[in-house]
Amino acid sequence: MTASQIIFYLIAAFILGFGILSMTTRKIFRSAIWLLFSLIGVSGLYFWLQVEFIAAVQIVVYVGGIVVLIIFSIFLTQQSGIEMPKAPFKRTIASVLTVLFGFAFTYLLISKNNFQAGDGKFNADVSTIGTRMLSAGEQGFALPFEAVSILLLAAMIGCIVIAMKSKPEEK
Amino acid sequence: MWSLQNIADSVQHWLYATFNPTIAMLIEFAIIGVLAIGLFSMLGLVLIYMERKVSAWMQLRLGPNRVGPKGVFQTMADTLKLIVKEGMTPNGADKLLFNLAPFIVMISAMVILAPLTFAKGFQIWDINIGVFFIAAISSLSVIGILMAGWASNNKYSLLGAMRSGAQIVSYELSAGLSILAIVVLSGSLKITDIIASQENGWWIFKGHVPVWIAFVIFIIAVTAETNRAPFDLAEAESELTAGFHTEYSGMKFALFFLAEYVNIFVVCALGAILFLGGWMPLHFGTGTKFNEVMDYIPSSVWFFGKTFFLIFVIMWFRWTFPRLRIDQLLNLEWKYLLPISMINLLLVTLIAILNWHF
Amino acid sequence: MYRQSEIVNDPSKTSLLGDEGTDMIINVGPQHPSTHGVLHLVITLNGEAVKKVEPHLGYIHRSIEKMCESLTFRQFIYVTSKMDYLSSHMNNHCCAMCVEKGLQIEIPPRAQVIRVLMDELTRLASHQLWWGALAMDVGALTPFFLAFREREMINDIMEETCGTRLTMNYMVPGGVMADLHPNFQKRVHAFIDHFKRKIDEYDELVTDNIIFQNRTKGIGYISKEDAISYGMSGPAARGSGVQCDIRKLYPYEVYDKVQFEEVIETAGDCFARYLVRMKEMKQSISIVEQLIDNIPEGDFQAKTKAVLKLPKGEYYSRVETARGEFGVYIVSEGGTTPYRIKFRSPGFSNLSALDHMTRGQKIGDMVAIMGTLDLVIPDIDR
Amino acid sequence: MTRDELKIKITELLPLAIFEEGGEWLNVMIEPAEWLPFAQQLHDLTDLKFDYMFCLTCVDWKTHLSMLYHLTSTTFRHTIVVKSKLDRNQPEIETVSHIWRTAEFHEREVYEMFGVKFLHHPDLRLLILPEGWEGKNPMRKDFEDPVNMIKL
Repeated sequence: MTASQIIFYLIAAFILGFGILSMTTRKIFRSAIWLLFSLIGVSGLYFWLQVEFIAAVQIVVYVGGIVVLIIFSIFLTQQSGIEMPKAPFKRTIASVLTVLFGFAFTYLLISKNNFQAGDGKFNADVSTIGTRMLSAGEQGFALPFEAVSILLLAAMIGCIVIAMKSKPEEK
Repeated sequence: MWSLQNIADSVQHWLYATFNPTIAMLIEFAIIGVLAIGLFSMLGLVLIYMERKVSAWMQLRLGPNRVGPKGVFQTMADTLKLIVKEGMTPNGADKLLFNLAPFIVMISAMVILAPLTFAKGFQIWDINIGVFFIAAISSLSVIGILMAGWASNNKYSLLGAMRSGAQIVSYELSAGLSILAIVVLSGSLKITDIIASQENGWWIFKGHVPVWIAFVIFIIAVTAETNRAPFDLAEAESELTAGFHTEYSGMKFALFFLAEYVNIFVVCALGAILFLGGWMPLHFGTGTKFNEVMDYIPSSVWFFGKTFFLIFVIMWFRWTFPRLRIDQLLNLEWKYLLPISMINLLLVTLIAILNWHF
Repeated sequence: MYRQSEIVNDPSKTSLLGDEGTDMIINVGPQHPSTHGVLHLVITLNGEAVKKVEPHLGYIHRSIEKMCESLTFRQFIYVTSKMDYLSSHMNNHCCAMCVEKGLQIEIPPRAQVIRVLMDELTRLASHQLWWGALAMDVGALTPFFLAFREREMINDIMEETCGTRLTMNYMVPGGVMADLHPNFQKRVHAFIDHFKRKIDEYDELVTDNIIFQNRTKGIGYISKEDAISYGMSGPAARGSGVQCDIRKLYPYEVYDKVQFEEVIETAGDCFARYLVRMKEMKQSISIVEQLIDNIPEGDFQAKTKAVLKLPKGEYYSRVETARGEFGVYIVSEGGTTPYRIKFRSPGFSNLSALDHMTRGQKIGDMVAIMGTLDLVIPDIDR
Repeated sequence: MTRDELKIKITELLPLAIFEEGGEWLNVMIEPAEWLPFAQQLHDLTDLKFDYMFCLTCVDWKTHLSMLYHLTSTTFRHTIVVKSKLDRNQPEIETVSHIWRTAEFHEREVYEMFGVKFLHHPDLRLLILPEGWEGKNPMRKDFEDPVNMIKL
């Protein structure tokens, strides 16, 4: 096993380990923190693949944005410090079975299809990503980009509508 | 000429000539680690001493003057005190997260040092997304603060953490946008490229009005991002006693304290790199005698000089202004700084496209 | 000293959004940097907004009223310096006046002028400390030291003439304890010249600061009617437009002979209260200027008996301290000690309005409001 | 209003009121039961307008307690002192904290120091004394506490 393989397995173990922790812990705040570590592990994977931009985006979006949002919503709801009740035995069995099925399914897919390992070189310059994102031609992502932005706009309007204080009804 | 770059290069040459590449690389890592930690502690000592002397000077006091000449060893004595002090963990705290939090804050502060250029060609990791890397990692420290606030099982801490979270997340936007202004002008995220683009003049001179605006917004935003007065709402000692680190003592408190100062150093270094040309000496025109004299000053002196000037400015804020209130703080960001920096970014883009800068 | 029932456990089990029953309750004090002493406030929060403030007093309650019942009419005056330690002269003054009222002593003109001079200097010192402390409450740390620079000069003047710097105990029934120090006039002149230059610096640094104005304007509003109903007095009430300066309404000593204005602002917010005190400093300076060169010659103390016996009856006298109306109510049975003494302290009434002023404001505003109320805890607890 | 005018006016309101001579201000002695309506009138009547209560206290006369209310008017600047005798064993009087808000704190202080029970007070609890002092009234003349010495 080469050093880079060892690093890969270490990172993978890190991600999965914290993923399992975040599922099994009974304190909701800790769960969010373990999720955070898991996401950091994913960005570590990107760094290991030498796609630094994606790695940094992973940190900015997931760690700086989404996990902070999750933590905030935990703070704002009640009783973030209480230990949640232990999951009933039936549910544990069901989730274990689901996980096993998921593994089996993934393994099946991988073994059935003949995936080829890449040569590890991709061209992921910031400028290339930028150009692709806005080009409408070959290998351009302008349409998905616009579609996503419309989705975000809709979400934003939804947020504003929810947050807006309803005016007292006039009598 | 004798410079940091030469030393680093010769050490590397010697290492790779003597050992096989893997061992040489590991030794290099070790050296870098030791240097980074050394720099870290030096920064802590120097900046805390500087803060005390600056505040004393502004407040008609003498500041520390007993330990060592002019009190220069005062910080050392304080560090010693903090090390031997018992690290208390309050009853009912989430012990694991409580103890983990200072390290997260500390490590994220440490990692940001990687892409900084301390002198000409003297840098740990010339990553090709340099400034973006800094912006990304610095968003990690907020998690540490939120963790510390929640795990302390103290309401002051929780409020401080909430404030700090809201503050850092929102001010990251305008800090990021003002960084982008320079990125647009220099056309690269890489820190060496950004410094190289300022060879014929710093951006603060070359870029005129929009860069000044970006610079002012940057300074305001990073002051807020590092939780410094007048944006020190996370600690706000007259309201929340000490905010998120109320319950911390001993070395864990010292780590927070140190991380705060290192963060100040990092953001000021970033400001110096983006706007004041990093290690580039001050030049006027081309080929004048003045430029030659300036070139004699070592590049590390230029870098640290600019950085410490910005640090002084940020300290000056702290000892002059009253603190904002949390809603005013968020108003300032969302209603003023963010729109201004967005429009400014458009302006800068226009200037970059039309080549209106010098 | 904690009352068990007030400790609300485990913040993580309460909600920041403040649903009924799970409000976040925090204890500010008894040791807290912004209460300036051992005041204990139990605050109910809804996020950052204050829902309710409940003061709990008594952490330095020494039952001075009960103590005074066993002290003679000469002795009890000195205990009162320890109540509002920042305006100890005025407290002493009020007690001395009350005893003089009972004994019907006319005090010599020199003593009257000295008393007024001392009162005004104390007021200046007190307002300076308040200015620095308020700036510190809203987060500016430097003004505190600047204020101390000027306050130190007053303390030096006091030290020279009265012997101590904070609790002077200079007033006695019938006049003052000792004559002025020969350096007094020179030092006061030097102080006035210095302070007149520095008060502009105060304005530059704090009053005109946009952050400070944003932090105080429109914050902690209390209407004139409410201020009266809450029994507020002093600069805190004058910020709401209440005419309540005892020096103007019921002049004592030589206050009817000097020219000064009662500073009144009508905005009723923190900034108005701030401006009142800032302008009051200028008025105090002008009073001191008018008197300092016109101190009449003569005795500094009227002749009194060694043992004072107040005739049977009830006596009430009041003065304007730096914080407001201070009153002393003495019931005498004709003996050498008072039968009952009640001190009407300005801080106690001003504090009772805190809840009213703070509701709905942010927790940071509460600190600014407490700062502009200028609470001195021993004055409240007595 | 001068002292005599006040006297006439108050006699109109309360024919049974007793006036105490001497003292700086007009002293009115009333029965505790009369206090609440009288206080409301003092505060509301347009020619009296006693809107500022600058002192509220109690004196222990060993045989009885007497409540004292110092009232003044910020418009007319006349002052009046209202006194009311209370039974020492069961002192009770109506609260005026809704008329003069400052009375709320002052009444709480009198409650813990003298044990006067203010009826219908919104929040009659200990203000200054710590928990466990309910029922002990340190400002009464016969209070003895060898542990916490408060006599000099």
